[in-house]
Amino acid sequence: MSKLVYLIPLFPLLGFLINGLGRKNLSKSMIGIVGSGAVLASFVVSVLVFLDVKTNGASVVPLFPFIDVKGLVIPFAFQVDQLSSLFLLIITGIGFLIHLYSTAYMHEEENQHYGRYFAYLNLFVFSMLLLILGSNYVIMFIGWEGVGLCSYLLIGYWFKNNDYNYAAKKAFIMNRIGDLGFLLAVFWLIFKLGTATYTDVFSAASLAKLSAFDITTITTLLFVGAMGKSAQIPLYTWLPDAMAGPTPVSALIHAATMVTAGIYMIARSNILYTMAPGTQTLVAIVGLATAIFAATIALKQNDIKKVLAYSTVSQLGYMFLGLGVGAYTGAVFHVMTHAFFKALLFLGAGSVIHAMHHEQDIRKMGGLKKHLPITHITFLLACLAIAGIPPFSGFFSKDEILMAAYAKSPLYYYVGLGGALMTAFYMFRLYTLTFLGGFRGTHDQEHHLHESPAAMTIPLVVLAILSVVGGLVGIPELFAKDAHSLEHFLAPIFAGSTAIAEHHHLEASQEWILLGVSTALIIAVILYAVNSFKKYQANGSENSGVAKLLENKWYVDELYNTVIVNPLHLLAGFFKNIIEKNLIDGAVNGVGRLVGYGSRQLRLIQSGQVGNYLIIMVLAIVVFILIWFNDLTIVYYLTRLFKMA
Amino acid sequence: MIPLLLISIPLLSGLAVFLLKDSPASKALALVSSIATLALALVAVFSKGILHYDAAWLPVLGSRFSLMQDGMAKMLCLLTAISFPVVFTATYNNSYQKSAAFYGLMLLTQAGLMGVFLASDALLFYFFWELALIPVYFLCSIWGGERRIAVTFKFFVYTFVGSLLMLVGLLFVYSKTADHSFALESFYQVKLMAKEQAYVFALFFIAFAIKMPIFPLHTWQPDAYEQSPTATTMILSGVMVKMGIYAVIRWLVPMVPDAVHGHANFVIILSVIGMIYASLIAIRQDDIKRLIAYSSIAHIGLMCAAIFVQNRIGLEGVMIQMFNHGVNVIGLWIVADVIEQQLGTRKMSELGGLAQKTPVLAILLVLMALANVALPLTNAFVGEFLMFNGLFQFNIWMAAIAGISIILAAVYTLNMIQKVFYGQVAEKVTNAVDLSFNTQLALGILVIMVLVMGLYPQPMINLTKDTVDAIFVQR
Amino acid sequence: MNTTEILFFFLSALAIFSAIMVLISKNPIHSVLWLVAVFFAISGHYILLNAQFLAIVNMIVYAGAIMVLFLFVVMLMNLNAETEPQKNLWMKLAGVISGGCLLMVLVSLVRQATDLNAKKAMTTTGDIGLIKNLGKLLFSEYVVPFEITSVLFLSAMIGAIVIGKKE
Amino acid sequence: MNAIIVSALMGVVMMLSGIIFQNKSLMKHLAAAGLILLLVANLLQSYGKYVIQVDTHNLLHFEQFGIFFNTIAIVATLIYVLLSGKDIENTGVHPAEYFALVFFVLCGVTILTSFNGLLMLFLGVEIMSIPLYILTGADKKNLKSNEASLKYLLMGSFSTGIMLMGIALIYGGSGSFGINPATPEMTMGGIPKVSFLTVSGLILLFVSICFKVSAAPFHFWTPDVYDGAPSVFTSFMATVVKAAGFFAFMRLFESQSDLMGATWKILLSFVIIATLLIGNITAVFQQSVKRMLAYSSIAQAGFMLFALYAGNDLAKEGILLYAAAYSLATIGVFAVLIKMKDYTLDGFNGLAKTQPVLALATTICLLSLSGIPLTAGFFAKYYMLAAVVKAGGALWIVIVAVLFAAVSVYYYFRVIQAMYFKEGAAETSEITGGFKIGLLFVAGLIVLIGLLPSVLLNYFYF
Amino acid sequence: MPIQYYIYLSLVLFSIGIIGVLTRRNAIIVFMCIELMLNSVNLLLVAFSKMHLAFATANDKLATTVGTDGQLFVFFIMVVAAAEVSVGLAIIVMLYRNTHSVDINFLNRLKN
Repeated sequence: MSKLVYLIPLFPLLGFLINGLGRKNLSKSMIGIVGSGAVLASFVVSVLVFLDVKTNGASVVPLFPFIDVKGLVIPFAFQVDQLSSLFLLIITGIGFLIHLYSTAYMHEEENQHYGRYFAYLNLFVFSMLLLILGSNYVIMFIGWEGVGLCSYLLIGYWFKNNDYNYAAKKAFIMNRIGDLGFLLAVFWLIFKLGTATYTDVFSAASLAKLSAFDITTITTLLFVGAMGKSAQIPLYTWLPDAMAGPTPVSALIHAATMVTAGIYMIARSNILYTMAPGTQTLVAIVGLATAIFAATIALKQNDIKKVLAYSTVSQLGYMFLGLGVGAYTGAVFHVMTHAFFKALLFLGAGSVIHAMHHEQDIRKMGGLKKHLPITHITFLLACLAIAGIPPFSGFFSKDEILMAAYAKSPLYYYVGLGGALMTAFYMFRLYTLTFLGGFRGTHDQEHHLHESPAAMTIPLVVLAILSVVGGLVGIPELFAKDAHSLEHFLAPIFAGSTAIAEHHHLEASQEWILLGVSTALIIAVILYAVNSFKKYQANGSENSGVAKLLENKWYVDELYNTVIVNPLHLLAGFFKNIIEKNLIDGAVNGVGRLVGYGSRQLRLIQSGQVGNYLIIMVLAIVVFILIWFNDLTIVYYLTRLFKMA
Repeated sequence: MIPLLLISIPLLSGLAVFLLKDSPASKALALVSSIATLALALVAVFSKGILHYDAAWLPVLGSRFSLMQDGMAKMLCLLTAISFPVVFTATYNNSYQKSAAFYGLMLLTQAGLMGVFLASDALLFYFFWELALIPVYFLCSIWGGERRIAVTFKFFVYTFVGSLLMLVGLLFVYSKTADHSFALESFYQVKLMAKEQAYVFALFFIAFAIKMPIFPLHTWQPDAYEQSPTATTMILSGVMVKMGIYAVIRWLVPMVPDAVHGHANFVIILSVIGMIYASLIAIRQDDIKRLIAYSSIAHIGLMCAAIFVQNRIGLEGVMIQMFNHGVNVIGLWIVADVIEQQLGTRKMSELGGLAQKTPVLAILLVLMALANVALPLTNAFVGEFLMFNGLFQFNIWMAAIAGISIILAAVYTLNMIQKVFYGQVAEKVTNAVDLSFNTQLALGILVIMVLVMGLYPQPMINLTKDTVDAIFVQR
Repeated sequence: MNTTEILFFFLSALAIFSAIMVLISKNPIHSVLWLVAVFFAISGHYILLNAQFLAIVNMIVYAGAIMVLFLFVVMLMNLNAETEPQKNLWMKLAGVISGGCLLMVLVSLVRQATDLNAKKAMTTTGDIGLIKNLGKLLFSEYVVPFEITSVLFLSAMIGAIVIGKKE
Repeated sequence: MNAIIVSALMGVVMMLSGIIFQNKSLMKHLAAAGLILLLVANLLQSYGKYVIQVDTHNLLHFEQFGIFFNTIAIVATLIYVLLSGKDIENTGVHPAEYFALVFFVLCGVTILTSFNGLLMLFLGVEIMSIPLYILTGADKKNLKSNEASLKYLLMGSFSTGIMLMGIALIYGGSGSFGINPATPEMTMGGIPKVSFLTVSGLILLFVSICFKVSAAPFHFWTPDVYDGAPSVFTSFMATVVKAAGFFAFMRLFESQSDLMGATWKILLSFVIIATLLIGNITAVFQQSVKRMLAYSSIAQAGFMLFALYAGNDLAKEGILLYAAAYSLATIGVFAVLIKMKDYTLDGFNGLAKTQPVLALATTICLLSLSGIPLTAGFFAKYYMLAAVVKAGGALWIVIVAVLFAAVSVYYYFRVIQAMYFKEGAAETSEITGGFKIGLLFVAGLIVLIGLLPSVLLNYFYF
Repeated sequence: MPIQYYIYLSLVLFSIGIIGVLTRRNAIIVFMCIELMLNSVNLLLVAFSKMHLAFATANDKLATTVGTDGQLFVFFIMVVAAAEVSVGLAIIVMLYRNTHSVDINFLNRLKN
């Protein structure tokens, strides 16, 4: 079955080609069927592959040699193992739901743009699958850049709006900055080991060749790549801006694909990270910082999608925290559960936006509970999941990370818990402002409020179910022995790390206390949030102080502009207008001008006077004779000069 | 025999085209001839081993009319052979005054280029080097833009200075050969002292650096690209700049290995500076043609650096990239030409929203642009990946700094796409119509090459393997 | 000091003095006449060196024919002292200085040529300058250049016709 | 010897024919026939056939090399007469005499290719120069022509004076008028010891020949005379005559250079650089094409001096090739220039439209002059550079030379630019079909030599 | 006579000729000065010829024709000078006819 793995990316690729080339000729329903069908087909194959892996274990499926030069062989091959098959399921599964959802959500678009949309979407899935399936870092990089491209295309999908274009560009460029780090890491690996294939790199013989410095640098550089792709500080600002794209795209980017690439990559390279405790600490700190930082911003955002975006950044921070403290399974677990509830949240938000006729400001919503019942229920479930209320999925995964963090250092835990509380707060602020209370929008909007069509609600329901029960694949040891089936499933991937890493185990009682306290705190925060925003009325008052700082996202974009973008722009202008024009080209033209000037001056020697000509001749004769017999010191030095040259 | 035909077909048909006064016929003949050359180039690519042709030429001077077509030459001949029909097709609707002369000169240029890539005799090489230049001089000066005369002249003198210095170098090496011969082998076998190598290196490298061009000898290029008729610009930047790179690999590296080794740092630093510098300038360009020109400088800088890292991976990358850069940049020029022909402006600030009017053009351009930024699965990725790899193995910091150009490339390329194609429809764009069939065909061929080469570059790697082997065996 | 030496110095002084007078005479006719004087002095030297043939030829051809030609031309043009405006003083100075430099350099060279110290020009004796000896050589070994000079005269003749003829 | 005799006789014939025939246009054909006769006579000599057996008493020395140069000079003159013969006829009222003078000049040229002593050198130079003074002043009504003629005469005579002083000093130092004054006779203990007199004489001789070939800083007459002389004669002066000067130069100095040591090279490199500098740089700003060509001929002289600098076999071959290439191209350009109504650069504007054939031929000639490959001029320059490189040790002067060659492109290409890229209606006098064919023949020859110099080079090795 | 005397004399005359050429404006006088230069050369040649004769006879009594070539050279110089003068004067006369001046400083139509 694993042999058929190439079908998984092939279907979306075909979908891309069909929709891309036939976007003018195919009908909308046809486009929808092709687009979604392709991903569904991939999903089916993924399931088969998953089952195959579960019984038969990992394998590598070679396709063709990609680059084969002396000293460097990079095959185009697919890595089929527990980790990739799990991600395959998440991507194709959630991807399919999002495709399905999109068929309805994007129905207002013109035919050709509709086709273009689905083509991009399929390409996105294709790239992500390539990223996951690649059996070496280069193929991973192909997908890595591919998702960057697709995000660019999708964020800028409505290309008439230049703000969206800027957002798209920003996403691509920020990703590229990270990509450079990734690339350098790959170069380093190739330099040291002559290969980039996982099985070779992670083999004991190879690892022995790497010095501690090599590993630290490689992992740090890889992490830079992950920062870009998974929106960690300092490369996170593109992600909230990426909301410019259609909402299902946001779901796809934030939930199933792209942003999880960084997690996947580090999980894939877990052995390297385990061997580089310095980098691990860095990862943990950056992750934690991002988690807190993004959460603070989310507190004061009013755009429904922005809140979710910062929430994603924050959640990604948790995942990195997990990776940083060695809880690889926990991080992957959180990727999975996060995929469920974040997709659900975005799709729910999309449903709301759809109903509100593209109104995204939550201050102008409220009381949508009765108009959008299905959306409301599923959204609430997602909120509970993300907030970490047991027994929803988020609880298990987040708990696993936090516990591991506590084991490493209680400080991690406390800060992480603070973030979790904020998460609970802003999610329920969002929920309350959107669904509870009275409607604050226009009458016109209120009149048109309606529940979304089935194509949109079915994915919501499916995702809601997954959000609720998804956590059950990773029930901690605390509750039941050997109930953490995910950990067992993934064990071969992380076997190397487990062997090296030092293990901190918490006492069961300690764990219980932590769980109890955190759950209680979260519930308290939720109640507080619901209470304080239930009666919310928009008052035009400006925020001030910290609130304003938060509302403006800590002015990070402005900071980047001042510190990096503008100086670069000025430097470029300096190069273009001063160095290039005056210095370099000026020198070249100067030679020409010098010749012209010399010509005008030299011409004057030709005075037309025979007497002058002859005087010069006679003097030249004198000089010649002097040179010859070099009687004079001057002549001697002149001669020396000539000889030297 | 094939190498000889590769030169003589364009040469003879070029002369024949001159004699035709009738414009459609000359155009058609040029196209047919170029396609015939392409077929021949393909035959060469698929034939095994190194192809030779040898005839007496100047026995007195120790120079023979000898041609040699190894993998690198096959590849570059293929590039030359592909680019001409593509250019002719893409510009088929452009009407030129005195079209017979135009197409005649174009074909002569092709003959010169083929000769440069095939010659295995130094004097012959120099001959073709100039033969490729002179038709271009006339092409640019007669059919170019407003400032064509001054700009083309600058270009000509610049490169001419270079080639004269090269001539001095050739003569010097020639005077040191054991058998007083201009043959490639004799040049390879010549033993020079360290100081002599340094002289020879300087003389040759200046010539090649001007041709490539390498910072800071590049200022002829943006002007020349801007002012030339686009068909010529395509050849100039698609194929002609490869002459410099080719020449370094073919002549300089094996001839004066010690000097190459000794100057590697210097050249690489220059190249890397040039990459960043050109990329930054490209960011600030408003003129599409100049933007592409500077982008090309940046790319060439990488290729030059990758030659001088002197490792296998880097060189393989250069090989692939020579071909792929040609394909990509020709594609970009075709788009620039379409825009200029249709809308009468090249200023990005006057454009916008073209994607709404000309979706096909937009898609093809985006693909070309992505290839320009070396996105994986486009052809440029493979080459750049290998070249950066090579550079990295030479010096980590160089690679890291050069890597910034990857980011900058994304910045200016996306800027261009955004300003030209996205946003609201600009005033000048309102009447734009989508691509004509011939342009679509030309661009389509290029795009297919971009993707195929991006996904499956191995045949190209295998093709040029023998050249790389030869260079590293001689070490 | 013997007669030869006295004659030598006398003729030399005459030649140099006359030459300077050629230079500084304002009236072209005077210049011509002074030049004739130089030629006579030089002819005197030839006689001193026992080069009788050349002495005669010099007097007949140079002083006689050529200088008369000059005199004719000068008189034909009716040139006198006033017709030649003064040259720029600086230019004159420059001319004198550069000419003087050349003289100095050459003289200093000759002074350094120690191999000349022992050498003397044979005066009054030695009969190679006699017309018999010269003629023998001219019409045997040097017949080719002798004939070839006819080309020179032909072209000079044509020149005089082409250039001098009034149209 | 054949060539000397026949050319002198042909001069007389032309002179007399002016009296006998009244038909002006006949002269050109007669002259052409005479030149062919001369050519045949010259070639016969190379096979050992003589018109008259003359014992030159070792004053002249004939060798294949010189005879070959004669051939080049005669062919160049033939082409010149065929292309510009009509213009010679139209210059003044004495066409027969002009042709006669041309033959006399050729007589001087042939002497210069075979002299074996300073006497014949002197006579050759004078026989070559005096007719030129006359030809320069041939356009009697034209004040410029008059002025040029007088300037040429005065400066030419002055340089003759210098040359004679040089010869006298050499004679004083070496006791002979032989071609090798600084002979190893003077050697003392293995070290060549040359008398001060000989050396200073050689310097003066060097200077005077530099004057004849217009090497800086003795070039001053060149622009003025070339500019003032009737264009047809400028063409002749700048090509055949100048090349002959170089040939004499080579003959005289090739064997001396070793004896004269390193200082000789310094002096020569000084002259070369000055010549290249003044010729190339000054030409850049000229508005008159004729004057530009005058300066460019100085620049070309700078390149030809390399042959002297190198002083090896390659240089000898090179000077022949250079003479041929340079003469052909210059004669071609001048032939077109004479036909132009306006000698300034602007006068050439748009010539490609009105007279495409002329423009094409001119372009090829100009490309050859600038030394672009595929033209004869390339190989000419190539040989010069190769000779110096082969001689070794002077790469810097070669580099300077090529940089100046790049400058030369500037002014040559200005003419091309004017013809092809600028708008205008260049006016020419009437162009006959024969003229065009002749011009194309010249262009074809240039390209042929440029492609296969072997056709010419093989003769060096017979 | 010591040969140096003759050399100095010739050089002085030669230089006077040169100075004359450089300083005078009248074309005829300039031309005359050139003749002066030629004559000084003639004198020098004759002196040298006698010097070589003296040297040769001192060593070998039979070599009595040594130095003849020097005097013959003088003869040829005179021949050439005569031809040159005829042409030169013709040119000067022609110029005088056209411009009514023989001032070489006015010869500046051709310059730069």
